[in-house]
Amino acid sequence: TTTETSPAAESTGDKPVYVFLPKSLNNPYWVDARKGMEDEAAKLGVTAKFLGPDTDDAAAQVAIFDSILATKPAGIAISPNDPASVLDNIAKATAAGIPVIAWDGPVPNSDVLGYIGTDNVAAGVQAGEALAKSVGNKGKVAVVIGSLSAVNLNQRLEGVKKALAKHPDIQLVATEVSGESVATAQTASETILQANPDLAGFIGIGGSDLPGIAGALKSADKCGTVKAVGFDVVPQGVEGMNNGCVDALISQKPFGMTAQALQILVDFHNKSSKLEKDFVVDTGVVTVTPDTLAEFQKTAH
Amino acid sequence: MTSNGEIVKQETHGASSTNQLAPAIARTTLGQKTRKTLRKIVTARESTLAAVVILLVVYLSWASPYFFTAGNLTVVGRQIGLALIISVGMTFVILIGGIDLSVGSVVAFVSVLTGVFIVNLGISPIVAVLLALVGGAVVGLVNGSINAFMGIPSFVVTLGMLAVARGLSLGITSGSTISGFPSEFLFIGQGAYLGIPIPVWVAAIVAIAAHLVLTRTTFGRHVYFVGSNEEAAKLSGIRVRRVKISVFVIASTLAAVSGILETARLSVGQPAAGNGYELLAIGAAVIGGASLFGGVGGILGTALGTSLLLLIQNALILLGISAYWQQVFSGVIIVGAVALNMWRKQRN
Amino acid sequence: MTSNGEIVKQETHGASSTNQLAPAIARTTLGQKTRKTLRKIVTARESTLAAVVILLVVYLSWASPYFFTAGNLTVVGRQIGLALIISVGMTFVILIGGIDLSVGSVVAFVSVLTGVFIVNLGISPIVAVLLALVGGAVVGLVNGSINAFMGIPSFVVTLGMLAVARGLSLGITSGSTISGFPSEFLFIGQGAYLGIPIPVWVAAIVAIAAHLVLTRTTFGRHVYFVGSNEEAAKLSGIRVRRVKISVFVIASTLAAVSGILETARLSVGQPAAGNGYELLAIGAAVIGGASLFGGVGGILGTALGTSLLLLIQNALILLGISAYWQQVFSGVIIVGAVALNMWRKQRN
Amino acid sequence: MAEHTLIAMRGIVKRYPGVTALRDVSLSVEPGEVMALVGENGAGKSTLLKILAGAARADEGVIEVSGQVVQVHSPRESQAHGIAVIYQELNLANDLSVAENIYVGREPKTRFGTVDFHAMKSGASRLLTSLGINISPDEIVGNLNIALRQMVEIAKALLVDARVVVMDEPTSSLTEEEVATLLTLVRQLRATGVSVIYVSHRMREIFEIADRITVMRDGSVVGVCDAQTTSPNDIVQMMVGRELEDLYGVRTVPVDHTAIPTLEVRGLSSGALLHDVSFSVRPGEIVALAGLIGAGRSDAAMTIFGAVKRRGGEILIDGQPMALRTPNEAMAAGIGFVPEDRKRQGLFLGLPVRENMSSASLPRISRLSVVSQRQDRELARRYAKQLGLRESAIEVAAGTLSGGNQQKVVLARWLARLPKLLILDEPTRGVDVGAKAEIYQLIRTIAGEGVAVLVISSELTEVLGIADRILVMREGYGVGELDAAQATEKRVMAMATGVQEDGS
Ligand SMILES: Nc1ncnc2c1ncn2[C@@H]1O[C@H](COP(=O)(O)OP(=O)(O)OP(=O)(O)O)[C@@H](O)[C@H]1O
Ligand SMILES: Nc1ncnc2c1ncn2[C@@H]1O[C@H](COP(=O)(O)OP(=O)(O)OP(=O)(O)O)[C@@H](O)[C@H]1O
Ligand SMILES: [Mg+2]
Ligand SMILES: [Mg+2]
Repeated sequence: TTTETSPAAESTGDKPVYVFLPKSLNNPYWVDARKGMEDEAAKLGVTAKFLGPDTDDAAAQVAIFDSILATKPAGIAISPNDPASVLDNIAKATAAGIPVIAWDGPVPNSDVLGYIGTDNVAAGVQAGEALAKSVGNKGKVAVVIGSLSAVNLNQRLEGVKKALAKHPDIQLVATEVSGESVATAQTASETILQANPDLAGFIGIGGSDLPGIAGALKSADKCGTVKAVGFDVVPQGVEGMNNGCVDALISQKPFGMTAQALQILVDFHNKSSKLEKDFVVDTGVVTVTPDTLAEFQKTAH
Repeated sequence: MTSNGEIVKQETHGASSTNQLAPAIARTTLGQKTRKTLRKIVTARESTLAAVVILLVVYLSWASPYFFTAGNLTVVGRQIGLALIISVGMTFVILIGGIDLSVGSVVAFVSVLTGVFIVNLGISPIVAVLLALVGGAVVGLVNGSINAFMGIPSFVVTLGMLAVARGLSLGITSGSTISGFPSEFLFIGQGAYLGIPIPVWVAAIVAIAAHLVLTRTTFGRHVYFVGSNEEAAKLSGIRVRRVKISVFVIASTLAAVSGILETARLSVGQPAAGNGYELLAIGAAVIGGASLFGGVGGILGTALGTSLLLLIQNALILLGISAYWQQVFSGVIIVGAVALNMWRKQRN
Repeated sequence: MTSNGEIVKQETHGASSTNQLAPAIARTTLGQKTRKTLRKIVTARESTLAAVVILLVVYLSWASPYFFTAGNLTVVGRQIGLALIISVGMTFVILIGGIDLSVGSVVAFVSVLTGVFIVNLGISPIVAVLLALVGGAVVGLVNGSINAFMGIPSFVVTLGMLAVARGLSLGITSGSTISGFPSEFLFIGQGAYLGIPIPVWVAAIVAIAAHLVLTRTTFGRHVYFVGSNEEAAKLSGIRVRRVKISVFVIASTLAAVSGILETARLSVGQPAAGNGYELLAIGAAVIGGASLFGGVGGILGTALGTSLLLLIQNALILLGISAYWQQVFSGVIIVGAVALNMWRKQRN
Repeated sequence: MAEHTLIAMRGIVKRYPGVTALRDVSLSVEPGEVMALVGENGAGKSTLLKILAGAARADEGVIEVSGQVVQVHSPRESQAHGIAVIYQELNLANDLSVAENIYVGREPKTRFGTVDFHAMKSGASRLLTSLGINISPDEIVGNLNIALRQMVEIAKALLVDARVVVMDEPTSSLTEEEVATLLTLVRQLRATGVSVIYVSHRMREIFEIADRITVMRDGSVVGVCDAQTTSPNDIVQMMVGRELEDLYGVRTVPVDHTAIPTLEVRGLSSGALLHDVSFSVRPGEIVALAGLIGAGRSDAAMTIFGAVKRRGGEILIDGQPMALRTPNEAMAAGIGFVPEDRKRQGLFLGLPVRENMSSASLPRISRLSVVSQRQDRELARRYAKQLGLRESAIEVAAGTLSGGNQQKVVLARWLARLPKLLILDEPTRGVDVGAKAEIYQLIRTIAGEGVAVLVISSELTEVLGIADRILVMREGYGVGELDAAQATEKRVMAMATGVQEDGS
């Protein structure tokens, strides 16, 4: 169950080590991301590490970034908790000749070589559209969000609101925070259901939110009646979909994203990359519905 | 849970500061007795806090048509229940003048253990639950033993355990969650008996038992004594170490109980569970009148503190307060409630 | 920061338990004096902890080629510096027997304030920083006043403030982060003077000043008196409330200082900043020997505690320990270090 | 004697860092005897008894109970050998009730195995009544004053079915009445074959009750005497190493009765305990407040010092009415106050003796708020010397000093402040005879310099020995004033108890 493809304290003298800096660790989304990285590393025969703070935390992530710079890795992929906070370290890494790419979330106005990932606003728009579709373009909807201050979640929220704005008969009646905790997400969803007996649908923005929403719908016996849309195809989301509690999942394909990102880093390290500075690789967002779930699961990994 | 009067009456043994002493004369008529009981309730340490909680409930019933519905009460009840189980354990630790920062991590650890046992290893739920409880108890045993035998402050010991237990949960699962529990297991978190959610039953039983233990048994008295003056307790022949270790085992085991129920409620074993629960539990006990210096506090106060904290959360959502400002309200209400309680106490 | 011996020597005045008293005879030769100083260092409360930290540094220098590099030392130094500033303030609060849970939220509040002042309102950085510091001090004033005048336990007051300050930060920014600071502001977080990062300079000045205040001034004495025995302090004519309020103002203001530096270091004002810093700061002080019951502790201990905690984090990354298991190691090391310290103390 | 010696401690050695508290001490107690243990402050009495009680471990030596060598590693084990202890530093849980404190560890049980509160309360009531104390068993111990807490501690020890009761200064804060009750109790114990080890600095009690006397000095036993054949002077000589001729000293400077009183209180009332008390103290005068437990003397002192809220009446300092709402204001007005409960109200136990001593004089020894280390040390040295504290004790934590030496630290704090009115509440509680003489001499000296002194003492001989005037209080009222010349023990007691008003 170790993270790296290499034993813990191996000497990293000559062999290149690639480092991925996720926003956090304790979220199933990052499990898929890590597996993608590990599989690709095994394929390419390189060492790759997955190092992040326990929970989303910009300062802690920067501290890890700081420390990892000292080890002179062969390449870094960063999914920033806050883009502005990593500018300094990216500049230092670049100055030290370490290629850095942004992955999962962009770092505008920085020295990163480019970005691979999705557009969170676009993903939000897709989620909003999926919800609008499933509630029949009308009714009250509510949002549960992991954190009010996480940049990526706010971008998704922005997209969701953008999409919903196109549907005048849809009302956003509540936005509650879960603190990235399934328990709190479920509690908040349960309470929202109490306060809005005629709710038509939910969107869970963060990784822990949809599982909480699905649990709340199940315990209130409202699966199917109240629609639920969320991000990331995590096990509980799949389970919810199988139970009829979840109607759509927006996948950012974390597995493929990291695999591709590692390939890009290795190419940069070997100076064989054909990508230009400020490249953008959009890995795309997929809306998974109960009909397309089986197909998606076959192709995802 | 139980009638208010009952608990208050017993509570005053604990460590109250009511100075209204009835004369030693034994000839009390029935009327006098009732009046005495009434006065005890009104002047009890927790009465103002109870009044605040009741007022909050009354206000919410008036302000939101959704508050006093069976559905919402079930929702709030379950939340209070899950939190109360942990807070009760924390109260024991606080009473001896200690602190247990590891309860939240124990919730995560037990959540993961339950998942591994039931889903990955296919052990029967009952056995798995028992094993997970043992896991929780062992954490407490380690906490308590290090604290009692090495004399390391409980804050440090349990801060270390906070990291260790969380790290184990992360390490065991590599960060992923475990789902796929059988429905008979999920029942203990999601089901109800006589219309009342199982976690509420469990919490009620735990709280009443803990209350009786603390007020009626020698062990309970010794907990207060150790917290009030450890040196004196030792000199009085109390086995202080044993009391300390027991108390940490109780706290961890109750955190484990809550962790198992929460796992069942959420249908998922997850290493991220229980984050920050320690602050909630300590807060509940302290708001309920427990002193972090030990020797003062009780289950009734803790129950009120827990209820207050979770009712506020429920209220802010029901009343549609913007999520961006909710914390400001909740902070002010908490301090306000305790200030009222203090002010009443000082005036007495 | 300063030479070890210096600090240790002064520290023993604080509240040490070294009972090795030199004979009253005044005719001490130079050799005797050196030996006396040496013995004081060796038997000082913090010496074992210092030894552990030094051993850790030595081990790391040996185990990782990256540890003892200018780059890494700068990195670790800055991290320790930022944390130490908060821990120093926390030490004052803990010394009077209180606790301040709001420091992390103050970091966020001040981070947001700085952003609003500098970026949104275009106020000149110096004025903005001063205003933000005032904001932090006001938080402390509120904490301290409620605690001192209403007698509400500091745990409850600052738990409320934890929520309120965090809520205000969220509310003011609607959750968004603020970037676009001018480079002269960023310099205080990212720049260096004589090759040493600015936050390290600030932390060193803060720590030395705090150490001198605590060991040399009447205010410092009063802090220890209040923490040691509040009743006796009052009867010795000490204005206990004033001391309490000052201490909370110090803690909040130092949290604000750290918040401003961190904002400059991260180039972003963010309402999510400082999450969980309270536990880190309390942990650092307690690991450094401070007692949560008040009256015992010192800046040297806190500095060692802070260094230990942050060195461990750095070490685990440098040594390539899996992120999923890091916490297990760090918990064990923390408890182990304190256990060693305890064991040494008991043997003395 | 066919019986074994009940308790024999042999060759006990106890070292603390920097101090050897006991060097090769032996002590024996026969069944049914009262063995008094006397010695200067810091001689090692409490340490020896703590070792017997299992509260401290001896570095060397053996303990025998009835001729059997036993291991006493914890208070539990000691209790199992039938040893009950009244500790000098009271060991009660302040947050719990009187009954719970008395019965801790020995709680009566109901049929269901729960604590039988009813039996506990009635048992506690009975015990307290037998001690002549009228407090409710439900009272929270923290609300009691030190004398009452002392009685609770006594009751706690008497509950045990003990073979030997160890009493470490049980009477240091008691008044004559309670002392008489306690001594009666000790006699009853002896009559039933229970032995008592009795520590006190009050010679009168020792000779009233003891069969044998063990004298300690500086960590060693210097003699064991038969009480019948020894005189108090011999004992004092053995303890202190010199004769004490005039314990209380004599007034050298006459009091100016025309001077404006330094302190005048008119109709002072506070709380439920103090009603309409009036008196005055002139410069250079020593006035004593006498009375029984709970007479309100301490409350009067605390009220004057601003530590208890005044509900009525006036306080005049040098003829000027003063508000004195806080101790800080009282100090600014020139008042110093040695409280009765050194542990709770006086000492910073974890801090060095030096810092304890200078805590009320910091402004005087600091410049721009920076404490002068030199003056700080000098102050501590000077008063340590005056009060007979070893100089090496200056840097140790106050909590590690012996009881009597702790008392000296609190005294030093207020002597060092040079007040114009010094209020002393039980200033010599637990202080040995030698040091007492020094303290009385000091009081005389500062009075001679014009300081007004208000002394509260439960030891009648002390009140009579030192005061120029005695104000007697009962149940919160001032019930009469006596001039030193007119005062006798009988008269003071009569006024204090109200048994026989003579209202002179
Ligand atoms: N915990 C401790 N640490 C260090 N020294 C101690 C400790 N306890 C006692 N001592 C020292 O041991 C010596 C004997 O003290 P002890 O309390 O036995 O004296 P005592 O005869 O009871 O005096 P008193 O009449 O004042 O009560 C003193 O010098 C005291 O400072
Ligand atoms: N019978 C009693 N029951 C409960 N509390 C009592 C009783 N008698 C006195 N007290 C408490 O003890 C205190 C006695 O007052 P105070 O200390 O001023 O008397 P005192 O004359 O100094 O007596 P002492 O010599 O015992 O110190 C009061 O605060 C009161 O609360
Ligand atoms: Mg003694
Ligand atoms: Mg008194």
